[in-house]
Amino acid sequence: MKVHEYQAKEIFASHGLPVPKGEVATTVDEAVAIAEKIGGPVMVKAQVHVGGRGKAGGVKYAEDIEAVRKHASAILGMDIKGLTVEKVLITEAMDIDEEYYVGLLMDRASKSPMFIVSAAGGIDIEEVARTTPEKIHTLVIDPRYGAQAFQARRLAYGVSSDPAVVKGMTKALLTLYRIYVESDASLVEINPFIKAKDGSVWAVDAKLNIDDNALYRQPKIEAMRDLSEEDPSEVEAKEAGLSFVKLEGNVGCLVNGAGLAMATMDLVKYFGGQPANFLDIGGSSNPDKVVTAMKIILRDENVKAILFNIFGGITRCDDVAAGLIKAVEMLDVPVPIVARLTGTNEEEAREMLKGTKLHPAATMDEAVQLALELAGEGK
Amino acid sequence: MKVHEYQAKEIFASHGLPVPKGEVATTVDEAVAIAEKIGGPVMVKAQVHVGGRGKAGGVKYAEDIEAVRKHASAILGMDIKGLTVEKVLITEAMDIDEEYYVGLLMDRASKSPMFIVSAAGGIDIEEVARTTPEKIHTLVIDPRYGAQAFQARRLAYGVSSDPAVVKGMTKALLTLYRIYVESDASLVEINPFIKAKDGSVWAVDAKLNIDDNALYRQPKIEAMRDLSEEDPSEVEAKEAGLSFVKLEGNVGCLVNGAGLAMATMDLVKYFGGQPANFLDIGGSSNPDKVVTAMKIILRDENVKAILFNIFGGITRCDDVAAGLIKAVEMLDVPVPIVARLTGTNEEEAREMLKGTKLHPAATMDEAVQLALELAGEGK
Amino acid sequence: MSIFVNKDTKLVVQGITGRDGSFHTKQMMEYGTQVVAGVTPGKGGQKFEGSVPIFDTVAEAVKETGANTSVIYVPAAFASDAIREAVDAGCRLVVCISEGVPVNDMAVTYKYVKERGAQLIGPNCPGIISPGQSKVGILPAQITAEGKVGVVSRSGTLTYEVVDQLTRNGLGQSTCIGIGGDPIIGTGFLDCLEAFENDPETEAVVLIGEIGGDDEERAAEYIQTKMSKPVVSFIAGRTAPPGKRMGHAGAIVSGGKGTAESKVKAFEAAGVRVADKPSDIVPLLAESYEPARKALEGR
Amino acid sequence: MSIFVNKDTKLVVQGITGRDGSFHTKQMMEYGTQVVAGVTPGKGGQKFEGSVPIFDTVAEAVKETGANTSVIYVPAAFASDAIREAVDAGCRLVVCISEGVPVNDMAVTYKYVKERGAQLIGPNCPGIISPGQSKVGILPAQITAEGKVGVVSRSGTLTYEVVDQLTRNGLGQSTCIGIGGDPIIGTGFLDCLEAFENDPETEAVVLIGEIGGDDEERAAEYIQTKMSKPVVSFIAGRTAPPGKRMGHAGAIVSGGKGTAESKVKAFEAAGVRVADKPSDIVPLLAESYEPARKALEGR
Repeated sequence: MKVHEYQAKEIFASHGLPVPKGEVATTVDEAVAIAEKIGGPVMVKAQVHVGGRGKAGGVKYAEDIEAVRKHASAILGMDIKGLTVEKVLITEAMDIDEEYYVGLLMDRASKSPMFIVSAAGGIDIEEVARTTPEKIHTLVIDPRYGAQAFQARRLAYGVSSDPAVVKGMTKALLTLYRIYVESDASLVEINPFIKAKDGSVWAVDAKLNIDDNALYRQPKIEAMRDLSEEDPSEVEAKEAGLSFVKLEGNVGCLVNGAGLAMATMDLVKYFGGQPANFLDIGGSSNPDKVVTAMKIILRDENVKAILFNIFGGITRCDDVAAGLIKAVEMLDVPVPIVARLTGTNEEEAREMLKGTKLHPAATMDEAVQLALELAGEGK
Repeated sequence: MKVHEYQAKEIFASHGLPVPKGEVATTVDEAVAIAEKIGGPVMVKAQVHVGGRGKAGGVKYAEDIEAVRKHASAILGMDIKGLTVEKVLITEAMDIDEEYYVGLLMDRASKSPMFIVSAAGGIDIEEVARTTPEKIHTLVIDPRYGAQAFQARRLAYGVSSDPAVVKGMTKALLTLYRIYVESDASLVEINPFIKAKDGSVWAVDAKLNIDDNALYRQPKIEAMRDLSEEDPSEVEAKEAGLSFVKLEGNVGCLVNGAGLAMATMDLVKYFGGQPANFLDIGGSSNPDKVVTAMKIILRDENVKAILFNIFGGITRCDDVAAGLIKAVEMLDVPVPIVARLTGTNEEEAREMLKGTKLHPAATMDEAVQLALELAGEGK
Repeated sequence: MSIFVNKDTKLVVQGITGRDGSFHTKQMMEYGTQVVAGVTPGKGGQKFEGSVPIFDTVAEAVKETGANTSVIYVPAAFASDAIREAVDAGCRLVVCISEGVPVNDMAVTYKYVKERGAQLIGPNCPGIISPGQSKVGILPAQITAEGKVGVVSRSGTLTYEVVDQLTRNGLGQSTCIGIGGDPIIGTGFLDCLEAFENDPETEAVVLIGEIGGDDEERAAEYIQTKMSKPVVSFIAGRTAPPGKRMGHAGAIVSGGKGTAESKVKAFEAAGVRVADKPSDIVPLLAESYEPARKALEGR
Repeated sequence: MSIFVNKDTKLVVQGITGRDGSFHTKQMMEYGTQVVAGVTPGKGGQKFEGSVPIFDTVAEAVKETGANTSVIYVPAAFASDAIREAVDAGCRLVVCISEGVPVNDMAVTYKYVKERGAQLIGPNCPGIISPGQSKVGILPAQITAEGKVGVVSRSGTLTYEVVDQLTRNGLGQSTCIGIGGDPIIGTGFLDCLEAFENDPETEAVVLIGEIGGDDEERAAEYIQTKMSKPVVSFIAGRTAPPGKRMGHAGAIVSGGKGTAESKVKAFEAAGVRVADKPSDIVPLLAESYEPARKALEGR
């Protein structure tokens, strides 16, 4: 789960990190009022859960109130990569002297949290890593001991010899680690972490991603969830215990298991079709899940055929069949359904599906080819 | 540092441990008011920093308000092992069915925190350990990982198979560990942890000792310090960076280093005298410390001679000599002083002390024997 | 032979009385796995299916029954504690089926397990089966067969799909292992490849990867430099859009890293054949593994 | 020979610019200790006494100078971090002089040091000196002399007292080590006794204990079962009242444990002579150690 910059900054500030003055606005008038309160030049920053908002025109410098009004009007309601901007952060514009990157994420290779620091701040860090990897300093943290002051200090000395920067960055790194652990984060980052012309240091941007698996014990952070920033079908799917990702094709896929679901999508593509979605009904066998999954898939008008691909292990084929029958009964399914159910309790499932209008298939290849044919697209 | 039972219980309760209702009172009227608020029978418990208050009559059961008045009157102002009772805790009397001991302390042998659990609760655990060690269950905790739920559960199952006791004790142990770590404790204990007749579990007593070395980062706990419970001279010494313990003899000892200070005391005893105190002026060389140390020692009217035993390492003999000269100038020292200064800068010190009325000595044996002679007690 | 589990595996089931735990314990017992104990705090003293003793703690279970392996079916919030409990009690192998374990917990748990010299498979995995010997987890045994192909996979059901095809083509398996789809897992491709290489019974290996991370890339390097046995691979997620988590917490292409293309390229550069679709795996295996060729021809 | 420090000791001083750090660094340099670097964050690039380079981090100091040992003079609140920094940077021996380190921090730091195979002496200790070779810490060198008696002690100044008596009686020392008076210390009696036993240069050992804990009891057992060299001991605190911390955080008799009586009894049961007063140590040593007897006779 992602939280907005303004929310991350609230968390950062509550842990003592230096964050420029600022507040979030949902209307132009609010934006102006906040800018007046702050006084002086401000930044108007779109609060959306996508990268590249700057390039998309979602971050603007406003010299005066007139400019605040102009930029807030332009940004509020703006579409950035498919998301509508509902909120802007109005925040003190800093007199930037130097820009750094400081971040912390879970590093899969070392199976440990890892600090990332760079003197090349303010720009896309992945781009820096790709083009000038020597500008990236990393340090793996042993999670049993947590981040040590000497480690943070060593990283800071690696990018600066300015005492204020070293001191501020050391503190920032240790604080980021605390935030990371306390909020069950998967990523926490300040980009840029700046030195202002007056020598003071500031967290000018803030990013905080939380491990979805840990949200159950992070009620305060879960309350920050902004559902307007997420695809409603994905949200509905998640609530039902499904994993769903919308794609552009016309073959709806309903699969148990993420790997098999991806392999099914890949196979649709392989045979010349396009999958309409990724959908994993997960590891348990609740018939209601199948109903919900069908509803979500059918909401997409592009879908011309539905492909069930179930390999029963912890999921039982008879449960899926029951859900499928229930779904077909409840919903008016306007497209053909290909059902391939194999594995645990497959005989029972086969028996249950007899006499329905479902198209059975024995193998994945057969099922996908049949679905494409029925969708009017088979090779 | 020790905190009172009522303070420990406040901390325990804030972490979600079940603590019987109760409040602290400094007067009989307050005690009565609290008992009326609680309703029903209560316990009247002296709040003093010594063990064995129960045997001394400092803990009483009060069936009704009349009894509360009677017991509070008796206990407030009572002297228990040299400490005057200034406060009583008035707390709900529980209908006890079973009593357990649960505690956590720093175990020197394993260099790790260690849980201690016993079904023999409500009595002195050291006595249980001595007489029936098989009734004590211990478990060393790896401080890098902290206490694990399975460890707490295993300990709980070791003393009970009652689901409510196991669940409550498991939670209590994990909570005690959290309190231990967060408050830099050296000991945290519930004795007894009880099962009431209605099946519920409660922390009926509470003990929390804090590592003095960590008090600098525990301002909330340091604010709980009750100086009326401590020897004023020891408090004054500590504030000046000295370690002082009052004893019963007549030879005041002023030594640098705890080991040497103990050896000096032991030597006084060896030669037939009695040390008036333990006093370690510590590892640095501040002349003011010597002055404060002298003042503290001279406050004791039993002192008939003062013995300086300084072996200079990090402490410089010239600094001690300067302090000594200053102290003798400032204070009207009514007793003879034997000074044995050796080690770092001893020549400078010897030079400085020439012409003063101090009695020099070359060795510990000589110094102690001279001091005893001057105190009129030498063999 | 086989890897990690075999006839000597004596299993304790943590969460034996839960819905999934009880269902799959019955399946494991039917298969012939030595299920020697179960653990559910508060149910100590009872028996599962009238025969398997249930204990309150794993320590007690291990002490009383000599269990050497644990399988975990407890809810995700309790899974890290369950893993540590099993390792602390002396289980040398712990298989964690539970899905949804917080990744920061797993980082610490991983250290805990390693430090004590134990081995963890999972979490969020289907488990492991050495056909004819022992099944630990939830893999459907009926699709497996005794044989000499090792199967290792980050997926669950996709593994079944591939194993099913091997079996239908007459290629039995030495061991099939699903290592799990989380960002931090106890046993990775490298551990399994090394074990398969050292297992005299295993003659060829099928590796099933997916997008996310760079474990496949490192596996490719390992195969090229250290392995003598033929390996065929398949990578799921070629059509997955970047930035989207595809079910598994670990299956995500982010920052241009972890793409299927990168993995396919790494395998091909290492001389490992990559199947375009699951049904191509057996034919590809036939190119470098004689029994597979004969099996295909014999059909 | 000697134990732990010798002519090859290359020292980095953490907190070299502080009051105590600078004073004792000068003393160590005068004694001939190879002080190769100092560390004070923010003072990197400067020189101490015009010759010793100062660095911002220990890592840099070790990298630039090849330091293999660190001594720490930083305030207690920063001592645990300093110890870990030194170990992480590759110092094999770390001597922590700082007093007042929170004990729960040390419990974790102890694990950190051990896990990395390094050795810590202290905290809250006077350090270590191998006369004629190297001095690390704050022990006053002028009272020591080259020789063959090993001295190990939980105290500071009491150690000086004893070493002074040895030297005045013509008994030089192989190594004198103050292990510190805190409840958790990096190097205990056992480590030192084992090292002295294995050091061909050491012929006899003086052990100075005090009340609190049971390290002396365990040392007694070790001496009885494992040591061939004569050992004489002294225990401070016979007159200490129970329940009172005697200066050192670790010097406390509590719950009837850690008494001087118990320690004296343990040593006597193990056949180790215990001196009643410091000035008895040399005479007692003369009973089992020929050079001590000759030295006393020669006076």
